[in-house]
Amino acid sequence: MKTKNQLAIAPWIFTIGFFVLWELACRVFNISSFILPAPSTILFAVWEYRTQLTYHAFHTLWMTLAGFGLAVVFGLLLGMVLGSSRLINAGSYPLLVGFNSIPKVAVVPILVFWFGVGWVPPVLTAFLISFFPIVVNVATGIATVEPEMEDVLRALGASKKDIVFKVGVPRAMPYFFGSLKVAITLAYVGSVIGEQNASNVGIGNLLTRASAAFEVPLVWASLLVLAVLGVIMYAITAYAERSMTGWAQRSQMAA
Amino acid sequence: MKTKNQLAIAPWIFTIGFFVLWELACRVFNISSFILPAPSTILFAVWEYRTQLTYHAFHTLWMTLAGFGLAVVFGLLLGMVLGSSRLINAGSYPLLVGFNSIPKVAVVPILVFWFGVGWVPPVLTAFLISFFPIVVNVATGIATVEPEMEDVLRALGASKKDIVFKVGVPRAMPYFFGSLKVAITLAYVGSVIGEQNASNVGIGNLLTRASAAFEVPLVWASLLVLAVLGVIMYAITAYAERSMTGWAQRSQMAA
Amino acid sequence: MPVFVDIHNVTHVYARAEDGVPAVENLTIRINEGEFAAIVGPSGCGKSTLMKLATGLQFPREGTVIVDGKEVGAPVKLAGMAFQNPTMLPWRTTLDNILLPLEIVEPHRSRLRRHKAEYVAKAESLLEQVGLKGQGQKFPWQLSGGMQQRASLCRALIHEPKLLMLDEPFGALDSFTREELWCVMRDLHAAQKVTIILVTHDLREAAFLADRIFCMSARPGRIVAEREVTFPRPRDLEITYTPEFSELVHELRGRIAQARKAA
Amino acid sequence: MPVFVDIHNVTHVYARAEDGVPAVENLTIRINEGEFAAIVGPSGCGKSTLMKLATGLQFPREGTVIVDGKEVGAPVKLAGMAFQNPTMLPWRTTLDNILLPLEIVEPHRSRLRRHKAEYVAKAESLLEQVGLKGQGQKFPWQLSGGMQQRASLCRALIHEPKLLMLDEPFGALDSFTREELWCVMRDLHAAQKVTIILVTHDLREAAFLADRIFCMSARPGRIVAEREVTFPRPRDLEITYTPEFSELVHELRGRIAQARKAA
Amino acid sequence: QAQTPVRFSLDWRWEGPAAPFAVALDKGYFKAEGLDVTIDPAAGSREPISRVASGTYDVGFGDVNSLVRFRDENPGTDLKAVMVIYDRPPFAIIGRKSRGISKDASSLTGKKIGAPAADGAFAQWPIFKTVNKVDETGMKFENVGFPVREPMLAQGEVDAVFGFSMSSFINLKSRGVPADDIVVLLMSDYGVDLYGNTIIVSQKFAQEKPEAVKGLLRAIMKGVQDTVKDPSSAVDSVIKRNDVAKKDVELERLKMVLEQNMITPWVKENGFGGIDKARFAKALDQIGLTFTYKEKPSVESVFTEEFLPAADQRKVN
Ligand SMILES: Nc1ncnc2c1ncn2[C@@H]1O[C@H](COP(=O)(O)OP(=O)(O)OP(=O)(O)O)[C@@H](O)[C@H]1O
Ligand SMILES: Nc1ncnc2c1ncn2[C@@H]1O[C@H](COP(=O)(O)OP(=O)(O)OP(=O)(O)O)[C@@H](O)[C@H]1O
Ligand SMILES: [Mg+2]
Ligand SMILES: [Mg+2]
Repeated sequence: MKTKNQLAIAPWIFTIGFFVLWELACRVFNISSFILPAPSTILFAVWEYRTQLTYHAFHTLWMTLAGFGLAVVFGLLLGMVLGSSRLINAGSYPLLVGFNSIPKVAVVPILVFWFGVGWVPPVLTAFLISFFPIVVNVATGIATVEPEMEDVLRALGASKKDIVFKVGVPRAMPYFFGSLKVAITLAYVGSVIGEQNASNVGIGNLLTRASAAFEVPLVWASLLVLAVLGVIMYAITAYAERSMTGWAQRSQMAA
Repeated sequence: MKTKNQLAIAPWIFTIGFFVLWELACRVFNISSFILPAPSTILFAVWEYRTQLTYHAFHTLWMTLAGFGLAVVFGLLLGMVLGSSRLINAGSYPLLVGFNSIPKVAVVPILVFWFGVGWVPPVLTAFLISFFPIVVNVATGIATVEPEMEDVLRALGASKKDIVFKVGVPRAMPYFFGSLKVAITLAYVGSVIGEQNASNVGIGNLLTRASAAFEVPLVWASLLVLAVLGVIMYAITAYAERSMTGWAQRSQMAA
Repeated sequence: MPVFVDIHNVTHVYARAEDGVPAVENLTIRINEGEFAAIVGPSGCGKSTLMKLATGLQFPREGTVIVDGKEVGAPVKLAGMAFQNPTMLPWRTTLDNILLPLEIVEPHRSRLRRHKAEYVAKAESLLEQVGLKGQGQKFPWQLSGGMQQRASLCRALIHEPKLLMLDEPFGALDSFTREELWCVMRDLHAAQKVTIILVTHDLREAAFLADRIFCMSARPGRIVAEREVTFPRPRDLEITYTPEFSELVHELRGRIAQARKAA
Repeated sequence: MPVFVDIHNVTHVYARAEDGVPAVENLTIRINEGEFAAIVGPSGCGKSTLMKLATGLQFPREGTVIVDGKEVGAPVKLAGMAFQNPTMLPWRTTLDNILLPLEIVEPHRSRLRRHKAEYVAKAESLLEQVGLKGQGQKFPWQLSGGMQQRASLCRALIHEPKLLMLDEPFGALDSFTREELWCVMRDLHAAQKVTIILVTHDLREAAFLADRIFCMSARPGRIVAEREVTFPRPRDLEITYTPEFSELVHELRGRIAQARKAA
Repeated sequence: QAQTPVRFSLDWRWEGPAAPFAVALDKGYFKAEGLDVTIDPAAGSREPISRVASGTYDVGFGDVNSLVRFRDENPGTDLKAVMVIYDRPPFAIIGRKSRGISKDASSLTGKKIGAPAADGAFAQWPIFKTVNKVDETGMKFENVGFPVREPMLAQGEVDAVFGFSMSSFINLKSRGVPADDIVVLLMSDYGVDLYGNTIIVSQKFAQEKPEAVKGLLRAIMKGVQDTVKDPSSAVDSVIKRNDVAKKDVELERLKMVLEQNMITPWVKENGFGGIDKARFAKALDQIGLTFTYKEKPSVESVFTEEFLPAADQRKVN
């Protein structure tokens, strides 16, 4: 019980400790707020710009969720295809990896050519950057179905499709949810990159404008808001994971 | 045997097919080379600029490898710490996730501030962007040691350190190598981002200059080189994974 | 009685066998319709391979496999299987796990939705027979290993297969539960006249349940001895404590010991 | 003979037990130094829990656990353990797996590097005893389940523990290998006078090997019966086919059946 | 009456110099011409060119020198400049007195200069160097990202930077560099005879909707005139669109642009928006110093006056 409480407060202790150390470092070494503003300065900026930050943060949130939603749907589908055919899997891996090695920052201008400034480029960037881990994990989950389970079903006359849908997909769910935790932070990074150069609103856009205007505390305040939002989205996904695939965690505990 | 051959040539078929389709699409719809150049145009540009591309690609490669090397060392160490203490794990996760949600593009300027233009910012960006998956996977591998194995060792009087080094670390190796495949592409993206904003050489720098000079085919040629290099590095890591942790793959086949 | 499973002079090499040594070689075995056959043999001798051949999950390199009068060229679509490892799907309740074959095998597949209640009742009566009454709503990981194994037995039985393949299904059970399940299998076999092939390491189990016991040699597996079991049916557990029973087990032991030495 | 393991009136609830029902309750058991004790009981009754308590891997909520004269407050540092699941480390050869305890237990830990050859010889002689001569250089995943289990037995023995904990170590073996290992354990116990606690589901195994057999009730576990086994040592496998042996097994069965009904 | 939709790409974010467009929007000048204009920001004065070329945008506000280069690289895409906004480009080298930079171009020799790879001013260095006979050997050009250009100069990591006069000067001041330590070498004061940002349209748009282009330029003209008259309230229209901008800073920026780039003596004399053909031809020659033409263009193929409002409507004083 004691341990449980400790585990619950540890994140707070560590986080607060981190910021306190940072603040101290800034004060002791008298670091210029242009180089590294103290947390107090940043928090002050957060308060000062709270309306703008909230407005833009919500926009970024929507962009992220839309891109993430696309990535989930598309990632699941592609993962299912790749997981059930070793041939397609082997064939498309280099393309996927190659595409994934291209920095998405370089892709944003191309998206603007095609779709103009607006909500499309951030959403698409979020999608493009985050679908890869989902595909990989879903495909792995489906491809690693226990051969014995497959035997049981095949001896009953089950088709490949039956096996994928009855066993492969549910079995891949823990992998899928695991990948969502990675994908959501990536989607988030993607929509911010998209907004930086191809949107009139959003934290990414705010960030660029703030740094163009040399509002260093505002830059850091935006980064802080990004980090906090990222943690929240991660926590939500982790919670979804726990509640949707409890069987995966508990089956280990029972063993 | 037949399947094995098919699996070996599938990547080539798919990749070539992809480029052929792209070429056809460009010709049939007569797409302006400035919106989407045909692969033939890109390949021609690759040939034309081969000396520059090679020179800059090697630079990027070194930056990536240096950052990746740092990420491996640091990721392993931090992963070991997080994997062996639930308290530290719980405490530092939000910080790690928060940091990971910040687009690294926004961090590059800060690095330039601190370290000036040169090789440091690209290396550090590669490091910062790629250590997270390594930490997470190593920590997971260590934290999920079979309780029975732990019991056997504890009943012999093994210390926590003994257990981590004798069982945890070797056991985490497959997870570790799995994460390297993700980390290497990320490191690569990181060093390119770093070069775009803080280096006088490298593919990232070439990319910026080419797009500033409207040399669209050169931009795409750089992207192509990036993708190819990414695939090669991925393949090397995957090969290392297979040869270093063969036991993890084969133990399943034997079951 | 007609022959139901006819494996004739079969040699099988796994595609992934690195050494190319066959798993079974010149294997010939005939099992009659409605018969309860037991197969015993050392670990790795090819017992599971035999099962895979008989159900069409593997195709022999040489020889023929005929099941129910037809040569096997694809998975047979009528077999129920249960392994030592219960392979239940952790995201389905035990009941839903048991109903899984019905979602695949015709005619149940198309009837399942409309006649759900009927099938559920059937599954529950099976659960009761194996001593798991009322546990259907639990998830498999909430059951002990032995309970899971019993549930996997129900899954193998739900669609009333004509051929039942049991690969050491009672391995992880304590001797009581195991003996109870022997009786379940005995009654089931008496009631349905299904053909059963049981792989086991336990000679007493084989002696109590089977009509015929086949002994396999070490790899590459071949049938090296065959013993009719003549105890009258229905058999009571008490017979396992009779001297005749001990003698039969002792004799089987002797035969296998011989086969081992020969190899 | 002095008492070696003394578990007195122990109640244990797992920290993660959701229902808070104790795994064992008012458990009292005394095992003498050098004794071979067998524990039988239904699945989930707390046999493994008893082992964890005796080795200091779990601490009781109530009651006392005394091993070798000292109250247990930390893992005991002298026990060898083997489980049904062999838990070999797949990245080490079988030999290196067997040498693992020596890398941990003093005085071997500090001697290992210099006296490597001596220890390797010892491990190889153990491998030979369990019928795995020359398999030491293979990786565990290149061995069958039964072979792995035998190797894990070697691992439990290599540092000559004073207390040996065996949790269904012969579960996955065919009856031959199993009986061979019975003989290995018998000889080992005779030679080293180590105290052994064996958890098993197989009454014949318990009857053949043990000096005393303890029967546990269903959860929460308690000792409900205790039976001295008086067959003279050294025992030969043939005794398992004698009427007295069948009778003992039959009697044990009866006792457990009673205990089950009572629960 | 149906409004013609027009997508317009700025060169940069909503800052002071974009005031004429914001004013035209706010005062309904576009609407009055039957145009439904959406204005999007961009990340640099080259971006509008590729945006218009890709067809996603109808009109752009971008650098005419880059346009020349773009047309040469992509012979198929016919974009045209239709109205000059910056009669003199803001390209500049900004240095610090304390680091040995003075108004004398030769003070640059041997210095370390921050030069973002994608910077428009840096792109004109070959012209500057040639015209002023600066010896390049021993000079170091560091690729610093835009966000750190002025901070690096403020910190003394570099001696000077390439940049746009109005941005860099103000950014430096806001980093605490005393105004009298800042030296701005406006390239157009040093023989670099280029034009700056112009309104750019695609051939397709110009041919299909010539009236719309004319209307657009009329509306922009009015926006310019209003801005010149009352810069302060014009900046308010910008601030409305940029919730982190500060009025005093943006006003200063706008005033600098008006004075140095837009309302030059030549404009005061000849009216706003047009070109001096001889000077433009000279500019084309100078651009030839920065890269090799595949085919050198004529003045007419780059700039057309046909959509400009009548000269009397283009007076700005
Ligand atoms: N998928 C496979 N690929 C290659 N070889 C295999 C495969 N499956 C089994 N074998 C080999 O074939 C032989 C027979 O295996 P099989 O599983 O039929 O043995 P078994 O009699 O069922 O053993 P056990 O009693 O341990 O289950 C073994 O030596 C095994 O190593
Ligand atoms: N780590 C744990 N957390 C919570 N409950 C546990 C834990 N381990 C065991 N239990 C519970 O304690 C009881 C006794 O478990 P134990 O493992 O000792 O049984 P067992 O007699 O060894 O059973 P089996 O024969 O199946 O191995 C069981 O009901 C089990 O559910
Ligand atoms: Mg088998
Ligand atoms: Mg147990």
